[in-house]
Amino acid sequence: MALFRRILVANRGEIALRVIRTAQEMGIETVAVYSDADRNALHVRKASHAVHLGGSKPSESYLDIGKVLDAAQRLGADAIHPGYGFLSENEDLAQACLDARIEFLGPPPAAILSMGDKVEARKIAYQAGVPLVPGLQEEIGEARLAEAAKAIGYPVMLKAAAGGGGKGIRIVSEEKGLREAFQLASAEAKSAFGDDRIYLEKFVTRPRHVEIQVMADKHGNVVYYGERECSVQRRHQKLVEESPCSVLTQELRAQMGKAACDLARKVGYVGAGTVEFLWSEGRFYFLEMNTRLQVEHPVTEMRFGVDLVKEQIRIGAGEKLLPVSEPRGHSIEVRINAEDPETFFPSLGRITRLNVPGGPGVRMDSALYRGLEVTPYYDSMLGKLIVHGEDRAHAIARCERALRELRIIGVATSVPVALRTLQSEEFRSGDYDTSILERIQKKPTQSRRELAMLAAAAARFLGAEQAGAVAAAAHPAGSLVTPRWGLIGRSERLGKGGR
Amino acid sequence: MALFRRILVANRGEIALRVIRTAQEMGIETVAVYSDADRNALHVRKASHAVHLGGSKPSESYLDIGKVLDAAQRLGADAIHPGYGFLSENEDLAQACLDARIEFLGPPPAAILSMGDKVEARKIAYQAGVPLVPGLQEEIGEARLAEAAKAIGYPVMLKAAAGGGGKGIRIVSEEKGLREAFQLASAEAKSAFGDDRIYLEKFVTRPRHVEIQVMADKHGNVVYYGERECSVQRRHQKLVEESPCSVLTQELRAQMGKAACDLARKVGYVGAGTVEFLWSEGRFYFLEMNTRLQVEHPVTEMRFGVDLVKEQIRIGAGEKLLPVSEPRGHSIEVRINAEDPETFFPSLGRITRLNVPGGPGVRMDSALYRGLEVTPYYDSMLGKLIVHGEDRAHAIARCERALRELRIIGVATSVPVALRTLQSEEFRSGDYDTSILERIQKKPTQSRRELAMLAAAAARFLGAEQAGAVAAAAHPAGSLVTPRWGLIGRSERLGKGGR
Amino acid sequence: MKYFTKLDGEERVFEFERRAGKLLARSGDRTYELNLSLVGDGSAFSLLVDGRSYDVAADVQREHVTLQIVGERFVVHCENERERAAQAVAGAKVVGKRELRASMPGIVVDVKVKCGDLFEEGQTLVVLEAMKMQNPLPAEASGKVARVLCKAGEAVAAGAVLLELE
Amino acid sequence: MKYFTKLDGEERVFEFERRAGKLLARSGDRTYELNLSLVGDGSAFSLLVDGRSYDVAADVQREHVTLQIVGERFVVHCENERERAAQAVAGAKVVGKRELRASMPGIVVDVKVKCGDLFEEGQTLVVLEAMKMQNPLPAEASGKVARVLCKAGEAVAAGAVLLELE
Repeated sequence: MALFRRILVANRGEIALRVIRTAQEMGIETVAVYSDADRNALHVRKASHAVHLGGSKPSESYLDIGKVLDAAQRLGADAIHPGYGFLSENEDLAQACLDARIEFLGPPPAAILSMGDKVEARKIAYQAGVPLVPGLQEEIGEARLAEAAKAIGYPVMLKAAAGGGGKGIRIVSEEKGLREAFQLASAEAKSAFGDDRIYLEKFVTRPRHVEIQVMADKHGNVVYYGERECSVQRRHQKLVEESPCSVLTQELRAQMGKAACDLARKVGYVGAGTVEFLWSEGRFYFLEMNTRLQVEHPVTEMRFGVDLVKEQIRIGAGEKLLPVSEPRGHSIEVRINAEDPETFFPSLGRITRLNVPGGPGVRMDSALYRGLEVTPYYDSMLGKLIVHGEDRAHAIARCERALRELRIIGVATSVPVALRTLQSEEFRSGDYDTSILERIQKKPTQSRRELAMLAAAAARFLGAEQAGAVAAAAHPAGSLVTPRWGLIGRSERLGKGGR
Repeated sequence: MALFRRILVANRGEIALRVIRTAQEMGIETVAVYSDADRNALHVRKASHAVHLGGSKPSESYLDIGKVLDAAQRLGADAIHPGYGFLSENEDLAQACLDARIEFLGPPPAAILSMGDKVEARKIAYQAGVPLVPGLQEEIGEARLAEAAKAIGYPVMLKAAAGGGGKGIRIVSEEKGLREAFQLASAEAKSAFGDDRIYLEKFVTRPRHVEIQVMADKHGNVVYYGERECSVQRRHQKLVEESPCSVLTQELRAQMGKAACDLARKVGYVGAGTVEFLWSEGRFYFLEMNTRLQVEHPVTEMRFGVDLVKEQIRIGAGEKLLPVSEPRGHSIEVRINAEDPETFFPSLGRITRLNVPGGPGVRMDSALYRGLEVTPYYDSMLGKLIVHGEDRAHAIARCERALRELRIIGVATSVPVALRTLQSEEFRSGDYDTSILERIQKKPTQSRRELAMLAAAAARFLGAEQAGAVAAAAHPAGSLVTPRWGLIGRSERLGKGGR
Repeated sequence: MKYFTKLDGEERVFEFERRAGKLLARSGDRTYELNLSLVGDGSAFSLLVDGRSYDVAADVQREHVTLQIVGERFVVHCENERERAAQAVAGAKVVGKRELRASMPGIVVDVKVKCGDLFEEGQTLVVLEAMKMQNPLPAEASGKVARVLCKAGEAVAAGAVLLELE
Repeated sequence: MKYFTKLDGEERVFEFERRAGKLLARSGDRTYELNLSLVGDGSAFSLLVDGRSYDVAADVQREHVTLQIVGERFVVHCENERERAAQAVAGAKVVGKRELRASMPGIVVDVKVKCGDLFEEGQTLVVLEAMKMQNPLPAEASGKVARVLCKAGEAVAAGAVLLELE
C-alpha cells in the first residue's frame, strides 16, 4: 500500500525528475505539470500523467497557484511536492493545499511565512538563541540607505527580504555604487519574488557558507543530517558543495545542529529544511532558513544513505522520522550551469551531444537529454553531478574524473571552472572562503591551449578528408555499413554548420 | 605519489573502462590496447595512452600475450590489469609479467593454474575441507561418457575443464542427447579456451549460485566481502545478481566465507578472487574459483563502500589489506546484453540512441556510446546497471525504475526479461533457484501489447504529419530554430529507414 | 488516416483525426485523446493518452516499427491504408520457398548436412557462432536439402539464406 | 594542407601529411604523429598524438571550431590556406562600426540611454535579463548614442545590435 495514491510535482527540470524517481520507487503515481517550453521535458515524459499549465513564462505556468491546484484536483492528486524555487516557499500554495485537503509536502504556511521574510526570520532566530550577523533586522528604503550602510560599516550586503537562491543580492564596498546596486537588487527581487523589499547587513570577512539539513515530522521530532559546505559561489550562486566541511569541529557541528533544530522547533517546522549559516574564524552566524528541499541535498543523501525525498513523502503521510544513520565518507556536488565559464553569462542553445559519467560513486541528477533546447525562461542550472568517496581526497579525485567524462555540447557550461576549482591548491587545502572563485584561474593552461589548436586543425583536416571521400565515392565498395558522414564532414562539404 | 606510474589494461569494453576510471582517480596513467574493431571504443578514448594490437579476432589482439607484453614494455607500464575474460586467467601472462618485472594485478601463476583446471581445483578444495558436488574429478573422453553419466545419475552437467563464465557448459537429462552435447561443449571449449577437455558432475536440485568475494594481500592476509547471489541465469550466463542472498543465514555466510578464505590461503592467493558455491537446501558445495575480478563485483562495492579495483592496485603495489567495513543495504546488478529477449540470441547493430538512468542509488558501468557498432567478435554484454537501496524491496523498486529509464536503441537487449524477472513473484519472494528464468514470462502483457500497437500507429501518423509539413514548407516562417526532421519524419518521407 | 497494426498475431486498426485542436485516435468502439510531440532527433516522441504519459523511442522502417515503451521492446507491423491496398495486390505474387536462414549474424562453424540429405524436424542443420556462443539451427519441419549456400568458417549476416530446402 | 589556428591572440600553423601509412602534423620545428578516427555521428573524434589519447568533441562551423577536450571548452579560429587567402582579400573591405551588442540572448529590461546621449566608459547602457539574472551591459569606451535599436521588454538574440554608437 502506497502512502499516497498520486503526487503532483509542481516544478520542472532536474528536481521534478528527482521527485518522480522516488515516487516511482515508492509505488506512487505522479502528475507532471508543464509550460509550452517544457512539452518535451523529461519530467513530462517520465511522470505517469502530465498536465499542460500554459505559457513559457513562469507566471503563466509554474507560478500560477490556481492552475497548479486545479490540475491536482482534476487528476485526483492527494499530495503536491513543490521542489525548490517557484512555489516551494509560497505560503499561499501551502494554505490552499490545506484548504483543499491535499497534502503539501513542506512545512505549514506559518513556518514558510516567518522564515520567508528575512527580517522576521532573524527576529525568531534571535529569540531561539541562534547567533546573528550584525545588520538591520528590517527592510530599508533608498532614503536611509547610505546612512545605515555607514553605521554598519562597509562592505555591506543588500539582500531581498523575500529572497533565496542568491537572487537579488549585491555587495557594495563603498558608498559610490550603493544606489545603483540597490536599484538592481530591488528590481531583481521584484522580478523574481514579486517583492522589492531589501535589507542590509555586514559582510563578514573570509566567510564560509555552511548549512545544516534538518528534518521534522508531525509528531514533534526534529533531526539533522550533518552539514554541507557551500562556499564555492559566483554571483552568490553555489557552484560546488561538499560534506563534511573540512574546518568544522565535532563540537561546532553539534552546536550548529542543535541551533538549527531549535529554530525548526520554534516555528513548528515539518518536513525537510535547511538552516544556512556563515562560518568565520571558528564562529557561526544564522543567515536564513530555506523551507524546502535544497538543490544540494544529494550531498547529504550520499553520505547518510538516506533518500530525503522519500523522507519528505513519509512525513507528509504522517509517518515518524527514521533514526539518522552514521555518515560515511565524503561527498561533493558540482552544479552544471549553462553559462560561459569565463563571464558566467547564461549560454543558450540546443544540446546536440550528451555523455554522462558512470562508474563507482557517481550520481547524475539532471533532466538533460539530447535535443533539449536551453531557453532563457528558466534557471541556468541544467543538472548536478554528485560523487562519493572514502575521504575528501578520494571524492575530489573521483569528481575530477567524472567531470572529465561529462560531455555537454550545444551550450557552454560551468564545468571547466568547477574542474579548475577542484584542482586548485586553495580548494584542496580545505582552507577556502566564499570568494574562492575570484581567485580561480579562468583560462586553460598554455599546453592545453596548444593541444586545442592542434585538435581544431585536426578536426578540420578530418572533415576535409571525409568530404573528399564523399566526393570520390558515393558508395564505397566492400563496406557492409552505410557510411555516416557526421557533423565534421558535413560541415566541410556544405560550407556551413548543421546545429 | 602514485603506487604505479602507468597501468596497461589488457582488456576491452566496460571492464577496461572500469579499471581506467579507478586508475585515474588514483593518479595513475593508463595504457589501453585495442583491436581493429575497437579503434573508437571508450576505453581507447578515455585512457591516457592507446596501443593498437591487431585484428578484430581476439586471437590477433586481446589474447596475444606477446603483443600485450610488448605494448607494456614499449610504453613503460609497470603494471598490467587483465580485467575478466581474455587473458585474465592465463598463467602464461602472469608468468611473463613476473619475468619482465611488470606487476600482474592478479594472483601468482601457480594459483591461476591450479584453480583454472577445474579437476585440479576440486582436488585442492577437497584437501582444504571445502564441500564438493558429487562428480568426476578428472576429464572425460567420449568413450567413457555414457557409462560415467549413468554412474553419477542424470541430470548431469558437462563442463569445460579450462572454462569459466558459463562457456562450454551443457546439461543433459538423458542419454539420448549426451553425445551431441559433449561435442558442442567440447567445440565451444576449444574455441573459447583452446582446451577441449570436459568433465562431468551431478546436477544439483533447486540449486542457487552463491559466491564469496575474497581479497588477499602479499602479507598473508585474506578477507572476504560477503556473498553475491547469482542464480538468475540463462544458458549458464548470469543476468541478475544481488547481495545479500536472501536465504543465507549469518552462520552459513560465515562458514562459506571461511571456506573461501581457506581455499585462497591453500593456493597462496593474492588479489581479488571469487569462490563460487552451489547452495541447495541449506547446504553449500564448492563449484570453482575465479582467479580474477568478477563481472558482478560492483554489487559488493556498493554494499561495502569499497573500490575493489583500487584494492587490487594497492595490493599489487605491496600494500596491506584495509579492514572490511560493515555492509549497508541491498544491492542488485542487471547485465545489459545485446540479445533477443525471447530467444537470447545475440543481437548486432549500431547503437543509435542511448539514455542512461540517473538519480539516487544508481550506477552504470558500460562502455556504450551513441554510434557504437555491436560486432560479433566479442561478448554480448554491453554493460551493467547496478543499484543500491535501503533494503531488498527498495533495491528492487529502484532497479525497476532505473531499467525503465535505460534506453538502448539499435540492438535488442535483455532488459525486458530482467525487468520481468524483478517484477515476478518468484524473485520478489526471494525463494528462487538457477532455473528461475525458465519460468519468467517472456512476452509483455496484453495491455502493454495494445499500448504498443497504439504507439506504433501514432509513430507512423506523426511521421506522416511531419513529412507533410516538410512538403508544405521547406522553411517554416517565424521559427528561430532550424527544423529537425528526425528519423520518424525522414523515414516516412524517403520511404526507407535511416539507421 | 487509418493504420493497421499487427503484433504477435493480434490486429488492431487505428484511425486518427485532428478536431477542435485535439488529436483523437479511434479503435473499434474506443476513442483516445492523444497528444504527440517529437523529441530530439526524432527517434523518440512523448505520447500522452488521455493524460497518461508514455516516453516512446521509435525506429520506423516503413511498416516495421520498433518501439521501446514501458521498459519493453516491441516490433509492430503497421501499414497505412495505401500500403495495405498495395500489399493486397502484391500478396498473391509471393511464393513460399523453404529456406534455412541465419537467425543472427555470425560465423558458420559447422554444416551438418549436404545437398540431397533428408532430415527430421528438430534436427540440427547448421551451427552458428556469435559472441563466443555456439547456436545450433534446427529444422522447423522434416524435408530434404536442395542447396547448400554456406560453408564452415564463413561470416554471414542475419537473415542470410544458408540452405535451400524442399 | 595547411591550417592557421588562432586562440586567445596566439597563432599556430599546422601542416598535415599522410606518409607511409602515418599521419604527420608539423608546426614550426615540431612533428606529431597522429591517429584520427571519427566517432558516432561525427561530432566527436578520437585523437592519438604520439600514442597519447584524447577524446575530442568538436562542432565545426567552417573556421569556428568549438572543442571539448581534457575537461575544457575552446572556441578556436581555424582557417585553411584557401580561406586565409580569401580572407586577406576581403579584409580590406571591413569597416569598423561601433555598436553595443547583446552578450547573450535575453530580455531587455532597461535602456539607460536615448539617442544623442553622451556616456562614459564603464557606464551601464542597457540591462539584460536571462535566466532570472539581471546583467548590466557597460560601455567599453566613452562616446555618444547614435541609434537605439531595442526597447524594454523585447527579447533579443545573442549578438543582436542594441545600440549604434559614435
